[in-house]
Amino acid sequence: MSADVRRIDAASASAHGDAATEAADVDLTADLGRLTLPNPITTASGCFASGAEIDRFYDVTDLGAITVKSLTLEPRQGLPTPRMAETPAGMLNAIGLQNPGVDGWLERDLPWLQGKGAKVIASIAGNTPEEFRDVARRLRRATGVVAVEVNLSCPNVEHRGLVFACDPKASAEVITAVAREVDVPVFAKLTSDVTDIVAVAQACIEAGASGLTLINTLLGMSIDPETGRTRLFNGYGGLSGPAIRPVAVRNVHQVHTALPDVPIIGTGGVRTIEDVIEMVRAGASLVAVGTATFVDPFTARDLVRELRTWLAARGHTSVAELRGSVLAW
Amino acid sequence: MSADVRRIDAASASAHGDAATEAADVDLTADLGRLTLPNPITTASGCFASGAEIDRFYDVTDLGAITVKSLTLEPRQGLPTPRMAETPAGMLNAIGLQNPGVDGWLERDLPWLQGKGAKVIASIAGNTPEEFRDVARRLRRATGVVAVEVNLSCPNVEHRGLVFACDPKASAEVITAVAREVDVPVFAKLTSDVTDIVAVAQACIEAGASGLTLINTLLGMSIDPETGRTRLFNGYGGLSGPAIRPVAVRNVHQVHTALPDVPIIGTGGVRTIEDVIEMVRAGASLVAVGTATFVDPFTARDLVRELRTWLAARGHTSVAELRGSVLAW
Amino acid sequence: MSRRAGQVEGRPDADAPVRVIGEVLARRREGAYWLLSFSAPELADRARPGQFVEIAVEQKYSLLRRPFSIARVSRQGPAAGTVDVVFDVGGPGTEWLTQLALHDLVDVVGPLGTPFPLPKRRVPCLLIGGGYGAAPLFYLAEELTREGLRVDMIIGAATRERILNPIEAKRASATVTFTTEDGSHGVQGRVTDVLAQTAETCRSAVVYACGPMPMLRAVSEACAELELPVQVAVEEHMACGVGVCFTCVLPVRGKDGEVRMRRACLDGPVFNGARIAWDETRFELGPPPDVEEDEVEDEASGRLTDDELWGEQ
Amino acid sequence: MSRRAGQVEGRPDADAPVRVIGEVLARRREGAYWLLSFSAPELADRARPGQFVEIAVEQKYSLLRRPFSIARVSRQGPAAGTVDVVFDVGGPGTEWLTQLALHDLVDVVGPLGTPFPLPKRRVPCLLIGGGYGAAPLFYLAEELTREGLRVDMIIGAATRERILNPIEAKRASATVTFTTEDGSHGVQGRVTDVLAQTAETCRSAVVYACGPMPMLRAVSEACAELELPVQVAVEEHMACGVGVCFTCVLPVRGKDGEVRMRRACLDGPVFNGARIAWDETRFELGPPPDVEEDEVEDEASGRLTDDELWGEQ
Ligand SMILES: Cc1cc2nc3c(=O)[nH]c(=O)nc-3n(C[C@H](O)[C@H](O)[C@H](O)COP(=O)(O)OP(=O)(O)OC[C@H]3O[C@@H](n4cnc5c(N)ncnc54)[C@H](O)[C@@H]3O)c2cc1C
Ligand SMILES: Cc1cc2nc3c(=O)[nH]c(=O)nc-3n(C[C@H](O)[C@H](O)[C@H](O)COP(=O)(O)OP(=O)(O)OC[C@H]3O[C@@H](n4cnc5c(N)ncnc54)[C@H](O)[C@@H]3O)c2cc1C
Ligand SMILES: Cc1cc2nc3c(=O)[nH]c(=O)nc-3n(C[C@H](O)[C@H](O)[C@H](O)COP(=O)(O)O)c2cc1C
Ligand SMILES: Cc1cc2nc3c(=O)[nH]c(=O)nc-3n(C[C@H](O)[C@H](O)[C@H](O)COP(=O)(O)O)c2cc1C
Ligand code: FES
Ligand code: FES
Repeated sequence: MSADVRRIDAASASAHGDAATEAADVDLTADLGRLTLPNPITTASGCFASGAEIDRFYDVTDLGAITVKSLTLEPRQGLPTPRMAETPAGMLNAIGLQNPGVDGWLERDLPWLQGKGAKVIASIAGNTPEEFRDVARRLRRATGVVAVEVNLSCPNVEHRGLVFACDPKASAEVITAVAREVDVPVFAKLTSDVTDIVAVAQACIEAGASGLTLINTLLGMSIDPETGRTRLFNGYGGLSGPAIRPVAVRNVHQVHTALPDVPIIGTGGVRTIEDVIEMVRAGASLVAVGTATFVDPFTARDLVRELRTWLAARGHTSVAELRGSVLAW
Repeated sequence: MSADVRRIDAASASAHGDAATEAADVDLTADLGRLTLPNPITTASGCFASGAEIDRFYDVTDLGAITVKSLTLEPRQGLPTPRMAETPAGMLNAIGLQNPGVDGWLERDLPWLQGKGAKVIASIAGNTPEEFRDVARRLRRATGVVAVEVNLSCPNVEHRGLVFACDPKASAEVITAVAREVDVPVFAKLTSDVTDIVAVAQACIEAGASGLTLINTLLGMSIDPETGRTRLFNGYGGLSGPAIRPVAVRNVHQVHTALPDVPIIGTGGVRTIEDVIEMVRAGASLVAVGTATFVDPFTARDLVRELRTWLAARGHTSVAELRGSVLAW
Repeated sequence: MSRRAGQVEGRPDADAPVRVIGEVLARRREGAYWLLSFSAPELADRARPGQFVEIAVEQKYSLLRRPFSIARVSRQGPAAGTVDVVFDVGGPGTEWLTQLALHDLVDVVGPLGTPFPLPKRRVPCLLIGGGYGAAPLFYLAEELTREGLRVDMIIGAATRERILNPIEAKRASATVTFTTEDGSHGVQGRVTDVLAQTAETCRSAVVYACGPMPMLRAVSEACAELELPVQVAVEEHMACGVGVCFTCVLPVRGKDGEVRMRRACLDGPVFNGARIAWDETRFELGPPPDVEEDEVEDEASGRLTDDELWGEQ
Repeated sequence: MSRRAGQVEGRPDADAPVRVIGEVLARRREGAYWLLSFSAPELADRARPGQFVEIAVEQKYSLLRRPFSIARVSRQGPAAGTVDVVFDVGGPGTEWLTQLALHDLVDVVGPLGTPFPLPKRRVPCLLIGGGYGAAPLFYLAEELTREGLRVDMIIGAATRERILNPIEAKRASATVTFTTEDGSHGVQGRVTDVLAQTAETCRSAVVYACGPMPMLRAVSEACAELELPVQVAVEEHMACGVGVCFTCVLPVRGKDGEVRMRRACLDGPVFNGARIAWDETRFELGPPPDVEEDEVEDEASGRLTDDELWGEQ
């Protein structure tokens, strides 16, 4: 390496001088049906803790919204360590939903977010539809909570521990139970580890979800070749990071094509401004940054800034105009 | 970078001096039930063309077996370009099974492999169970063909173009049709893009497959952010390479746990000797090298060599003793 | 972002971590280890002994930053604004670091985590370092000495080559005892074999330790026997290093006696060694206790209590 | 494998590609481009103009090697055993190459693909290069000149800065015509604007071209009009570069008139420009023709036929 590391800045205005818009004129508003956010960048659940941790680096209200770690009815300590393993351009995790419980969160974490004036997407989790419902109920009138995201990648204790998101019917049951409880839009968060994601997506929308979050981590495993020990205490874990981006983009595109009117929160491997645009073109209205925050805590904030420049340099006046804009050969 | 690029060679004998075996004494035999191969390294279908291309670099009979590109009944030109896109630690491809057809292959490519004395795993593909059957029938008495691998990731024209491997019943139908035709062991090659891989695996075994190949590429997509054009002519393509290894290992482990007696050809992201051992520990009896050959044409041969050293340095006398050997916490 | 040396991102607050693009000023062998020195003035200004940095590695296939204890910062003189880390090569990330050349740029986030709390009284301090774990202790020794406290050291390693900088150790402390497992330098054995004796001779009132987890456990247990307060800097696998992923947790007993999973990157890496539930590191976790901690615990010992020494944590 | 300079893997056969760990001997700007020179004696010995190499890039997130035309090899003298490539920076892989330092190691596979076939007779040759595509043509010019053939050149680019090494161009050929799209150097326009005139003036009997695909197409079509045999070196996205992945195909018409998907990395990159089915590059492919090609086609032209010039391909 030499000291003059240069970057190929696709956003550099020079390359696009002709069509340029004023950066300030670009409309970054994210339109998610009943929900409108100032910009289309949020955080992926479980990758931003409660928000305050990253606020040490920058003002987290710069983001369109903050999606917090999944909340369960009771507090959870999570799984024993090791909880993570690095993989090529990705990582596996098995945290086990360590969280303070919905009540603990309402009492201690939400007030901080409210004080900042942050827009919060509350992710919720449970082992039965009733647990989901009970968590949702407690969130009902929480100021600052602009949407509820339902993490359907939880083992369904009533169904051999198979995760809800694997089954359209089980997913719909959870969504029905949640949608009844809250006034804000409900997003169903799905897994790609299914034969037919569109069927699950459709079932969730019919059950009352306003939108969808795609995708959760892919189920993976890593084994230490020397010892034969699984690299995660839990054996299997969730694969995230740049490695899974092509899979996430495909899922978003597939579901957006089938359900063009449904708002989608796109997540999976987003790291650069080009990745954000790719997600939006595939059909996302809001883009969630997950693992990339681990690599660089400033990622989400930087993407908001770069998005404005990128669009302006190309003469776009809004990010919304790119949604779903894909050219086939 | 400096010139003294050093490698952390986990296989270095020094670190394991005590338990070391003589490299020559290590038994690399791969035991796949009715099929025994001299070593457990083969090539992934579609990643080694017909074999002769890589024979320019080294003697391809150094490998345990050569798995050739999927053969269809009629020759195929494949899809228009672009057929590939690079992704983080991986790549997408949509080739469209360009191949000379089974007859063309028997006439022109197989004789070369026979002349070399190579052990050939013939991969076959089709759009209906009958097409698979007809290809298999033509391979019946082909010298050198030691196994048939059935690429079930083909669109089933009789079932909305859904790939066979997505459905246990459709997969079983193909396997039944093929198993009747050939005397050599039949391996069903499955995709990870399903809700329940074990169900598909079980159906294939019940239908007469001797073993399973896990996994094919993951369905993915990539879009050029500038133009909005899909990076593949075909829109969607198959994700392969190191990025998918954790998913492949999980599938192999899941199926091996459910069906411990079934031989498995493990494939997906294998690049280093550590990756080979991980696959074997997860449950593979034979390990297929795919995309890694694109990165370095010598990969598969080097892995055979390194496997011997790696095992010897640790006092193992055979590779088979590591199969399925995983320690939970 | 484009990268240029000196680029810094973050809040102006004195205790806020920053991201700095630093220039490599030195990269050399240090016994069995490597030393990497880079410019990062804002980071140097904010750093305290015990804290760590996360360095981005531009290594093919590797995704995450790598955490390293801060081994030294220079705030004045010709090397002002530089940060040193000492590292051992064990994988692709550390391997990549050895290939950095002078003037190359490194992307570093820090200072992260909790520093070693300093005693509120002028008591003799015993610093115990294992392997490269000695590095942050030299930095701590400097700070303690500056505050007028007596510093003694025990430095242990497997072999003589793995004793980090014995000359520095002697300079930094009133006495230093070396232990090696093969006896190639100093006393044959482990740091815990000489702990009681050294603590007695040096009248140590507090112990600080950094090194492999089994050593930290043994030191913590020995200190419990000796009724010596002990602070340890732990190592856990970290994905983010900044408190958002919950991969780096370890079980720490609160003053209420309840064990909670604490983030080594945010609540640590420095913990009271007596509070770590060493036995439970791998335990199957039941429902957690109340999240808030109870009242201050009673200290029965006739020695200085943790509270008296460290102040409220 | 461990990497040391000079390490080579492969068969001893003179036409077999090898993998070489080469040492960087130069890395410098060359106008708007970069030149990379590395030691690789076995590769240099086997290389021919038109062939390419695949260079491994140790770039985070990037998986595949990057293909580059061979710009020059030295078999004798002080630089014996070196290979040069000229490249344009357009993405992370080429960016990484610019950061190589002297004595760094590069992992290179080559020579790959087909070389430019040389005319069997002593006819004047017209070499047309676009952008960095001029690089392998200098190498070809050297070889043609050594064989005693007259070489003329047309070198085109968007701007003056993107004309590769005009001095080398002048040295390598009897005449050279420059074209730039903005008129900042030579004739304003494209290489095809001066092709007919130049070919006539220089009495060119054959054309060789290397550059962007649209240029190769335009040159091929112009040559068809002029009834000039033309050989072009194409660029297609390549995953493997060695013939095993089938990602780099393009439609080439056989002597039987049937179009087949040919691998640019193995059957090319040098093709008879008249044979490429330019219109069908993106066509929906029906069932393929017989795999074997038909008989030799008739050449109606009064000019030298492809067969006479290149020999049987
Ligand atoms: C707070 C803290 C301070 C540290 N200080 C130092 C130091 O001063 N000097 C030093 O040499 N090492 C230190 N380590 C360990 C150092 O981070 C690892 O050696 C390094 O990450 C290994 O990276 P690798 O790519 O070379 O190895 P790999 O083993 O290939 O790394 C793979 C993954 O495992 C993680 N990992 C591997 N070993 C460790 C480990 N021991 N602790 C935590 N994560 C690990 C890596 O970060 C990476 O994500 C510290 C770790 C922590 C948590
Ligand atoms: C036979 C051949 C010879 C070539 N010779 C030269 C040369 O002499 N000088 C030179 O500057 N370039 C040459 N190229 C193009 C060169 O390979 C690409 O510029 C380079 O791969 C870009 O890599 P990147 O990471 O910088 O860019 P990226 O665009 O990020 O690369 C992403 C992927 O696309 C592929 N790719 C991108 N552009 C091209 C392209 N134009 N052709 C083929 N694949 C591409 C890359 O290999 C990589 O897999 C040649 C290409 C081929 C096929
Ligand atoms: C450490 C970690 C913890 C996660 N925790 C949650 C969680 O609590 N709830 C949830 O819905 N998703 C969780 N996820 C999944 C992410 O929200 C996201 O869907 C996934 O990581 C893919 O995005 P990425 O590649 O950008 O990380 C977690 C991911 C990681 C890496
Ligand atoms: C370019 C390319 C072509 C492929 N063609 C086939 C094929 O014809 N038949 C098949 O069963 N699998 C095919 N595959 C899938 C591979 O055999 C393998 O299952 C997959 O790539 C995962 O392994 P890898 O990550 O090691 O490449 C192909 C993969 C690639 C990358
Ligand atoms: S490493 Fe992410 S929370 Fe500690
Ligand atoms: S690049 Fe793989 S066949 Fe040509």
